[in-house]
Amino acid sequence: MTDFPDPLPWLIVLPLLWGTLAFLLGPGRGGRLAIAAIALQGVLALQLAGQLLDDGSRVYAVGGWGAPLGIDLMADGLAAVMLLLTQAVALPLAVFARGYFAASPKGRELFWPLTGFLLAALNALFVSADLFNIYVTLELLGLAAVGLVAIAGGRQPVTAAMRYLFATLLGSGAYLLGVALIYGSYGSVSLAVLTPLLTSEAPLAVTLAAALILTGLLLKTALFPFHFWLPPAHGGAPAPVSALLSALVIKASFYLVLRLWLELFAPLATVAAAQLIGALGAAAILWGSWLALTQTRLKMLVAYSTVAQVGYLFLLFPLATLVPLGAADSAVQGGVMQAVAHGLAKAAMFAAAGSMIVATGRDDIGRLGGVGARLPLTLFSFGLAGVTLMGLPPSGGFSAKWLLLMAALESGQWWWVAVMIAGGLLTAAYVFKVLRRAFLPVAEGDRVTRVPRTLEFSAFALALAAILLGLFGAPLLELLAVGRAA
Amino acid sequence: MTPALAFDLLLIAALLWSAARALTIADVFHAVVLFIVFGLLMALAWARLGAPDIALAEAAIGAGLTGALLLDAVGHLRARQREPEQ
Amino acid sequence: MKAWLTALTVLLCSGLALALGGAMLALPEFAVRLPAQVTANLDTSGVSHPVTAVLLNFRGYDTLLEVAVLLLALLGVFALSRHADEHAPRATPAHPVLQTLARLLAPLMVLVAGYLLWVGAHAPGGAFQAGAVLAAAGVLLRLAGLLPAWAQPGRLLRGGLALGLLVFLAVAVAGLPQGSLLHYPVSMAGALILLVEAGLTLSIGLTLAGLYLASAGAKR
Amino acid sequence: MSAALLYALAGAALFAIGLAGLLLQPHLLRKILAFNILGSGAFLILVGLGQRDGIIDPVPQAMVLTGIVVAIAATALALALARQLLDLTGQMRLPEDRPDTEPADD
Repeated sequence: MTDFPDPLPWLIVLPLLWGTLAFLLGPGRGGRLAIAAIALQGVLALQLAGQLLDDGSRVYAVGGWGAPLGIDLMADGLAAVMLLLTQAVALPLAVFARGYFAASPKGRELFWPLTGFLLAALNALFVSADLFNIYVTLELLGLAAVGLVAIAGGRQPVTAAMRYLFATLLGSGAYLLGVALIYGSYGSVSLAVLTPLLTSEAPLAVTLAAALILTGLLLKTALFPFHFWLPPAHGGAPAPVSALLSALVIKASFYLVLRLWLELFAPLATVAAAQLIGALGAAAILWGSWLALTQTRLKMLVAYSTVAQVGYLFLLFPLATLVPLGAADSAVQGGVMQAVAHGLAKAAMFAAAGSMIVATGRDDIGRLGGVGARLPLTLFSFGLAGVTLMGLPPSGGFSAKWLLLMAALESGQWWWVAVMIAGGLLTAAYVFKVLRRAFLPVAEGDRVTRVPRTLEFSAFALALAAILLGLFGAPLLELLAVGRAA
Repeated sequence: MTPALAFDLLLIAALLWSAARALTIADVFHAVVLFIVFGLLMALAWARLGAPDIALAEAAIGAGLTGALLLDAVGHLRARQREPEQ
Repeated sequence: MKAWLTALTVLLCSGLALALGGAMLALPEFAVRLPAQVTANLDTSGVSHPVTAVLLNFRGYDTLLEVAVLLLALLGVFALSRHADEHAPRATPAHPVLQTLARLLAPLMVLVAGYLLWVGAHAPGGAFQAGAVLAAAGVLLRLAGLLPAWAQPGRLLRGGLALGLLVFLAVAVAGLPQGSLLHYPVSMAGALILLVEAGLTLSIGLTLAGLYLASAGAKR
Repeated sequence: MSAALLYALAGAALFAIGLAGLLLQPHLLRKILAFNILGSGAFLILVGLGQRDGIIDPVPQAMVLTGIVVAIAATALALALARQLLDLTGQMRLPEDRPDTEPADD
């Protein structure tokens, strides 16, 4: 593995570097640099995925020490899928953000440096194989996200950022305590060292640690009933920030829950715990969709939709725990596919919502009249993203829900199917609520201005990607299988 | 009981007391002062645990700088509360 | 209802403490023991103080990310103070005794910071403690009214804030051709760590001081 | 029982005290104090349990140094937000009303 440059370390160094340079350049600068660098990161992520498909998963010893003394990075198929998703969402969003902040400059001063650090944290988190190092990446991610929510100022966003900060700090506090207990039990924080040590006869401290770590991460993922902080934070931030947070940031803690549940904590997993997580997911789907339907502000509707869609992610746990192997595999594939499909679609939806808000000058679903006539591409993107969220063919959302469905039937847990269908119907209801309004003529006294074309096209690119994922998702599932025990 | 154990128990009691009081005492300024005391006691605890690096950092950052930030925030809060409502 | 909820929370937190305590008293022998490994590799780490060796060499990657966290927090504080009411941030005249004291102490503190930085290679101390002392000097000067609050940092100041992270990144990347990120050749490890620590001391000092000067010191 | 284990037990109590404070105290400054106490508890457990056999372990010590710097970064950001909230609302507490009914300010 002597490719030069090696993509793995550069995926972390590059965003740190351009984030810092953007800060050096001064307030509001660095957009063009960011777009070029994220494109390069995308190439690196593809290169890494290619390496993994050829040679299998890889371990990277930072500083050459190797675990447990040093810190190891580990890239397998799951990590590579998340890396690809991150760069694929970030690139169109960066293009979108440049246009958005040109039209609506509130909060643009520090957007690029904070985004650089956010992406570095995401990339570092996905490849970390060390529990304490993951803690540091979680803090980097959390503080970057909170900073981004607050950049525009104003009563509602600052309140939301404060709430979000306490939630994320409480989550990482619980996580850190868990890490302390694990180090205190075994004397290491390396995942590779710990995995063979942790058996079903683990001491009580380790069981407590697993509970604390997973609860902290669920709080950061905003799984019902821990969702209270998410809608105001995602609904109150500037649109490019909302998109980054909904599409990527909550996926990071979900990814950790998934990885730890399937690997390190697998010997401790019980059917009861898995059913509980699934039940919370089901509650999130129904409650989040219902609240989305009752919102009057467009971005709040999209934010509550995130609460609901997060629920689908967690349906994979009852479907993958202590069930026949085939069902477990398709459950994991479905869950990861849902993470990718929702990432693309929700980024598209927030971007489209941002364009509509710029065009109408207000965040009000009741005043969207005329958007259909003046911004057809944006509305089309919103609709396409909605198709993915509803889970209609041929979208990526359909593939995800289909895989979850198969897993539910194969493992004889039909009740999750009912939840998925109900969620799909509610999703259709809130998406059509927006579309119906947007097709009405402009209300008297309102006006709808045009928005820069980059705004429209970047949202469309994301929405289209979410659909194409359904048609060409097979290579992604092939990549996902790299490094997973068959 | 050895003197070292007695010292440890006393220090731990003081740590728990200052932490609990900092969170329950009515006046915010007193709460911050108690928190700074808590930070200094933590520095002592680190020294007892054979961690002089942490003791130094805790005294300078945990008690000192955090304390300065908190005290300033309290001052800001009080100045604000003296102003008439907007 | 409210009192009931409070009682429940207190009960649950006490339960957690008891469960944690019980679990701590029933731990098995360590399966892995790192202190011996740290000692065994100390000779090739470039420093002789174990904590510094872990912080800047064995687990230097954590520290790299942590420096980013610190800079990030300052960015957040800047983003917020930019929206603060536009009260002119100016130094208030302090008591002359305090001013004299600050004038005397600040240079001394800079010296102490330099000493802590140097001594970190083989004894307790290092960039974080040195940076904290440097920051304390800044806070003291601010309290004495000798240093203006930072409304927005100029180019030079931004450079100083970013320097530590940039030096660290450069050293990290320089290790790539030799094998991996943050790989130090044994012969140069000591010098590289000192270089990183010097950059960090300046940036950590500025950043920690900035956390105070940008928000706390801004309005009086 | 070693002294280190004693401090780890104290850490458990501090974590619980901090957790209760973070959940129950409405005042933002106290929530920030509570978060710091909670963090200190976790740090004590990390070092205390790591040294429960009486051998000084520099690895968790270095981790705690990292943690202390992260904690002050978070504290400074939290204080900046709290001050901003004070300027905007005249209060240093989070509004009680449900977040989804808060009016938009534009």
